[in-house]
Amino acid sequence: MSYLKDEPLDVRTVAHQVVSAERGGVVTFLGAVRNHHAGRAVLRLEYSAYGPMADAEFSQIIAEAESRWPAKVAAEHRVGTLEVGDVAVVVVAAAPHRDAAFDACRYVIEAIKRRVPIWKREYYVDGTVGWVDPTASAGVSF
Amino acid sequence: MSYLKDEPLDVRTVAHQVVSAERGGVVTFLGAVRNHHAGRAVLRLEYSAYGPMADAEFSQIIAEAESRWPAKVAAEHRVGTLEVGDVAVVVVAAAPHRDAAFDACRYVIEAIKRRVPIWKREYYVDGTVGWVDPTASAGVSF
Amino acid sequence: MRIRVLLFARYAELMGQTELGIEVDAPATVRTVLDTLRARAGGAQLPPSPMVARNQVHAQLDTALEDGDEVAVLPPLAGG
Amino acid sequence: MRIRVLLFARYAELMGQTELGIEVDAPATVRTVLDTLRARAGGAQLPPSPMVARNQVHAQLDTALEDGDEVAVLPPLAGG
Repeated sequence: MSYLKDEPLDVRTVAHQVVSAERGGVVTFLGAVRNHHAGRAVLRLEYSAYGPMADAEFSQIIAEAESRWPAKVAAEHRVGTLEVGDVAVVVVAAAPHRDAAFDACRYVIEAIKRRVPIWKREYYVDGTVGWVDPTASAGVSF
Repeated sequence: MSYLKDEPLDVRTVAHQVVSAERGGVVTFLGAVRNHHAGRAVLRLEYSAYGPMADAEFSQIIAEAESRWPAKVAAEHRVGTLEVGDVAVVVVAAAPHRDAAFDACRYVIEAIKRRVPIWKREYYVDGTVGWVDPTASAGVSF
Repeated sequence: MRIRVLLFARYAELMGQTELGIEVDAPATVRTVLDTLRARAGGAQLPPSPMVARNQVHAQLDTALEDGDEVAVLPPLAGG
Repeated sequence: MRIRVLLFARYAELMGQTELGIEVDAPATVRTVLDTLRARAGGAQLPPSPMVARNQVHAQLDTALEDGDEVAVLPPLAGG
């Protein structure tokens, strides 16, 4: 089983991994492809990953969240070609109380962005193509 | 249109009110009926509300969140009889960036709990019935 | 002046009704209404400072009332 | 000793390959591998301190290597 999927993500499938009658508070983060980035109109994009390391990091991040809060967390990230509006990432945290669910969900999405080896190539409406680079002032490298 | 529904809530219907191609970050809070409360096994429960005031508060709370963060928020609360596992409340916040979506979603669910006139009667497996009272040390008043 | 009083949940149970009309002398506040309710059957069990609303907006015990106002006495909220 | 080097995304583009095997003298660190890459075609454009991983775990430039290790050079992450 991998946290990386090359087909459309289904929030309910992810949620079913963690929701239970004991865990009444469920917080979901869903990241979808926006139609603009770095001042350009986005046509579509491609996510690629260093698969085995990405899975190891996902697993580690979720274990960290579950040890820090009384919560269960599930997550999936899309790879391959995505269109505007497609869901790129889903994180679901379920806990008996909402504070733990919010905190665990936020911890996991922040850690995914910081630690999981995934890259995004954007294809713009003007025909240009760029690598998304959160460390660059322009937000993208060509 | 009311924020109160006497039939099962559908997260996707709520989400569709706020998700768009400009708002790529979507945070959802979903509160489901737990199987235990105040040390008792819960069989089912009944939510009742002061309808017109509840709708006015919902509307006000969402307006506050949308003025404070660049986010769009939608919410629904179930009334009537619910079984364990049924969804009692859904809040969806969508924003161009995840921070605003998380903050707006959390603001709205906290404000709902503090300000919206809704009451919860719990029917326990042992045959007792109680009014949920977050201000009481036992969590319930009989 | 005439005030429409709404009771909910546990307070409706205590007083055996969900709605009643009462007459109070002007000037009146929410506290005047609560004192009137406390003299009715079951009203003694209302807490000293319940949450209240005037015309569907959260109010205080010393919120002034006008003829025709609606005062709701709200048990501890348990939504969400 | 032999090190398997993985390149991704923009760095794979710069160097025209996604994977290569290189020989370095012991003792070696991640920095040794990067210096070797910089001498290859396209390698001069690698940044001074890229994010790196050793055997699929985040590492530092001075992380020591062993024969048979896998070193990945990671462009700025953009998941989520």
